[in-house]
Amino acid sequence: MVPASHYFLLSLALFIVGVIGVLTRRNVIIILMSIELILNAVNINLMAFARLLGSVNGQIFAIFVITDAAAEAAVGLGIIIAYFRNRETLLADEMDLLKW
Amino acid sequence: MAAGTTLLFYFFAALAVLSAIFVVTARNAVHSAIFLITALLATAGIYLQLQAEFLFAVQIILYVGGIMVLFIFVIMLVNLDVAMRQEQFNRQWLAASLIALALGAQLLFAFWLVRHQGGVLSHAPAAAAALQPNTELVAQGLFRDYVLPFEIASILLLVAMIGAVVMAKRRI
Amino acid sequence: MNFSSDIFHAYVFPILFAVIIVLLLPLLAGYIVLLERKVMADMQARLGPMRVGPHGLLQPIADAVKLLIKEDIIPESADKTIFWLAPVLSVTAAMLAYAAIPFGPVFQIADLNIGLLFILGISAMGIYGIVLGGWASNSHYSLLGALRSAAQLVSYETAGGLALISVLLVGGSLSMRSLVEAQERGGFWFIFLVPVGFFIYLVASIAETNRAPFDLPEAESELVAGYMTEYSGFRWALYFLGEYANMIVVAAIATTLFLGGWLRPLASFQAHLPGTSIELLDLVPALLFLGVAGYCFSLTRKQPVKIQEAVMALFGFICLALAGVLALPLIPRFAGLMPGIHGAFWFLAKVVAYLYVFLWLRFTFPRYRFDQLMRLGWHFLIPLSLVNVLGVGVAVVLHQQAGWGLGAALMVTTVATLLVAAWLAVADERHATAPASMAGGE
Amino acid sequence: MPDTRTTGHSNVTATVLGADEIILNMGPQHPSTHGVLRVKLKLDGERVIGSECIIGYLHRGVEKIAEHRSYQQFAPYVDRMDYVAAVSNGLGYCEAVEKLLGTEAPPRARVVRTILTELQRIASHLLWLGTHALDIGALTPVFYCFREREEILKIFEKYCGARLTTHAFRIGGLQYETYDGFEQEVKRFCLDLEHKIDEYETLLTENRIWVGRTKGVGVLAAEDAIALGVTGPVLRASGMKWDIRKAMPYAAYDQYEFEIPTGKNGDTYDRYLVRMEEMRQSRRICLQAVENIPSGPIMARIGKVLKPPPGEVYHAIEAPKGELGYYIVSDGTTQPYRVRVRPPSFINLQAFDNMVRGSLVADVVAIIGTIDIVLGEVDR
Repeated sequence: MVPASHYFLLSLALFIVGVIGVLTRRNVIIILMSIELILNAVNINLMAFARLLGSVNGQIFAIFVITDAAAEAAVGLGIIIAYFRNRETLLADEMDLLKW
Repeated sequence: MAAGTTLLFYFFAALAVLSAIFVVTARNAVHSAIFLITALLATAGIYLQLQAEFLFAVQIILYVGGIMVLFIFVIMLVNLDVAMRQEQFNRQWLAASLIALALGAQLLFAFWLVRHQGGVLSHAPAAAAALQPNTELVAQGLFRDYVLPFEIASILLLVAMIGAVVMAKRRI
Repeated sequence: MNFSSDIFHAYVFPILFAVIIVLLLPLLAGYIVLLERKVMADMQARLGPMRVGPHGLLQPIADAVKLLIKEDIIPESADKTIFWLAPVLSVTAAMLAYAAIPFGPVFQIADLNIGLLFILGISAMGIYGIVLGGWASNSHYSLLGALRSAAQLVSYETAGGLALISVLLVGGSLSMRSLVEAQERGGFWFIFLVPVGFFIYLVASIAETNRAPFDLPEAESELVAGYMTEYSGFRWALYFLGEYANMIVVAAIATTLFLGGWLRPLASFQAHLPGTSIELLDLVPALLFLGVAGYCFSLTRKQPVKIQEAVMALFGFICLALAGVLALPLIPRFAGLMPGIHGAFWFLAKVVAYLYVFLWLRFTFPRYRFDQLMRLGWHFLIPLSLVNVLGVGVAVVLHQQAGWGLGAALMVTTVATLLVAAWLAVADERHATAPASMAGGE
Repeated sequence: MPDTRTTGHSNVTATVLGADEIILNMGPQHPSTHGVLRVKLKLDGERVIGSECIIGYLHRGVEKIAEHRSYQQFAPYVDRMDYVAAVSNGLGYCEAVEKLLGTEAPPRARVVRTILTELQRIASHLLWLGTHALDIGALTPVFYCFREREEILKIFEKYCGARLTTHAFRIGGLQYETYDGFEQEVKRFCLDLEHKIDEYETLLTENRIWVGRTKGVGVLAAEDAIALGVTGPVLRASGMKWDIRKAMPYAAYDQYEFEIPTGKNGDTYDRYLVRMEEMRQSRRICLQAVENIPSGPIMARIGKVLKPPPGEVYHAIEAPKGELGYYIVSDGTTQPYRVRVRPPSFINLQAFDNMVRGSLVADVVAIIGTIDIVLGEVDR
């Protein structure tokens, strides 16, 4: 049996990788993908606790997280397309129209 | 059998972490997406190992078959050749690693606290049968105990759908 | 997972069966191509392949050899890794789905309790083979074909999935095996209970496998060969294999969910051969192959060359052997083999019949235009499948709560669904004649 | 951001102009441009906002060759223009030269010419139907069409020994007498054809997908058609009842009853219906003609060396694709001073831009098909 802490550590590792991705990448699409990684790390945790406690609630919560991820991806990618069409860049640090 | 599934966990965990690192470091967005898909599949494997078959299917159908297709679609629609020639990383790596370290330390501390005070982490895991039959249990939870959140989630999706259409449409 | 403690049942048998499937699938796909060409030839008043082997019976092997020894071309500006990966993904996704398909009560690699979801999820991954292949080729034809294909797959998977949900409501399980068993218990195949669902799935499955009249991604006259344009030789063969494997998968899903899986047609017709306990209909498989064998032997004499005669006779003997295998369970001593052997026969027979419909449509219909295809999907099939799910749900509630007979309740809701379908069709027609507006986005 | 991306293909290059507008190049090596037509399409997304046909890839200088050949020597060359309707080309040329000479072919020759030309019209329309349906994705009609076309080609082969570029007629009449059983074979073919045409119509006419792909696609209004000089089925589908066989009868057409089918909307579907009906009418003409082939000579007395008097003549016939005209100037020698051909495909192709604007990329293939071009004739 895998100790519960290993799930936690795996989730932690994915989370940190995701955070670093969000903070260091310039391409917005990859930033969005890193956010997906973070959400995924959360899901692993939820799932591990669901197993640990023998309760299905964690899995249900994970479903909501996935729903959220889907919504985020749809809107986020919609914004990216709209932005790319207007400014023709995908770089987060060039999206500085509000930075005055 | 138990040894087999344990091994599988470490295999999937290693796969997930490695691909996650490649997601963040790959220069090409399509490669990033492929590594993300691998990471998601590995996570799905871990779900399976955690007796969450329904979530395994949801993860593959929704995440891999839906969301990631969307990502790849968008990457292909926007012009990659230009993006490829640009610098892919900003200069915040120091700040980023500090923040990541801080967050990690915080989580580890929380983990240590829970463990130290004899929280759930020290419990023996529940019987494997507790989550079976998985699909039925999830359905009952979703449609009986959590109907309101479920409906709210549907509205969220509806809003996201309309939002995405509005954003992506050229001329409304 | 239902892991049995019996090591043989848990590991050896599934692995053996998986190996058999992986080995046989290319051959099967090759012979489906031959069947397709022969059927096409027949419908088009010509002979089709006749040269390699008698009546082209060895054509698939010749084709495979040709593809294998062709030069392997990778375009200069292609993304080499992904170019390599894409066809492999395509085939892998198609083949993985076989893990949960019950080819009979015995022949199934794993009876997953989320079997259907597993198959749907795995087939959804096939899309990556197409999209990545199209992208990696770095060609406009390929990319356009890939994007079209992805849009098409995503749209029609929704309709197809919803059609399957209507079956799940009636069958009450996600396991492929218990769905068939539910049909056995109910005495009716689900096609009779949810006919609308079956037709939605039929259309959606044709679109999902990129077959005519929805074969836009590879519309030869417009986009050359779509995402496969830059592929040649073995890689192309892999795509081809993936495509045909996928066709078999969708046919197998339809067979399992709508056409009663491995169940014999007319299960209630139990007339016996006089004086024995053999049911008349159980003779059909053996007699069929006996007939085919006889036909092969009758053709043997007409072959122009000695070697053709030999091959023809060989095929006759193969059919004879198969007839023998199918007749074996009729002997009381081996009656235990009946469900396995005859189950597999009926299952495959239904799969082939379903595929025949695919071929028939392909050679009869012109091709849809992309916006028309999207309109059909989004304006007709998806609303209809939602209404269908609603109707079936209402029928199940009426059955469980109000005590109606399931068949009667479903008949009422089916009629209602058909009315909605008619209304949708009329509304769609009106929309289509209105000034053209692009449906389906990009 | 004018970023130009080109692929390794010779037959497709696309220039990305902005986020929306791209220029797509189809051909000259494209499976559905019916030969070596090259089309440059300006696209807004999937919609065509402009087009340019680039022709000349099959130019062989046919008109120039004519100036260095005697009148008889040039006759086989015209077969190579519209190579799927060689008999019609030959008829137009022979009649033009006869007009220049001031003679006429004997009645028997004229009737036989009519029969063969009408058979050629059926063959040409069959080829068009098969390839057009194939372009739109129907795989089967092409084989049915070729099955019947084969019968026609067999008749040609029996008559003059050639199937495609037949050189069936001579200036002044015919070289060969009809073979034994010619009438019966033509008659049998025509009687068979009736239900064969019904067979094609079963596959296509009321098929929802076919109607969806062709109705309202490539609409050409009657006034545009006239302004662009479009002739033949394309013009008739726009509602104009114009057919040279009726308007200025040649060969033996004035002896037979037939209708001129017209369309209403001028779209691809109407052009399809018009051509289908034309096949029926051609069949009708053939049936009337074989019933009563006059006896008599098959060749007018024109002598072996042709020296038409100086002058010029324009003679047009209704070829399967439209008005095929020959303008011949004679300077009194054995060789024409100038031959100018008015090829129907070339003129009809002008309407392409008009028809294709505002349609989708997938329709371009259908529209190229519906004009029924033969590049041999467009480029000459």
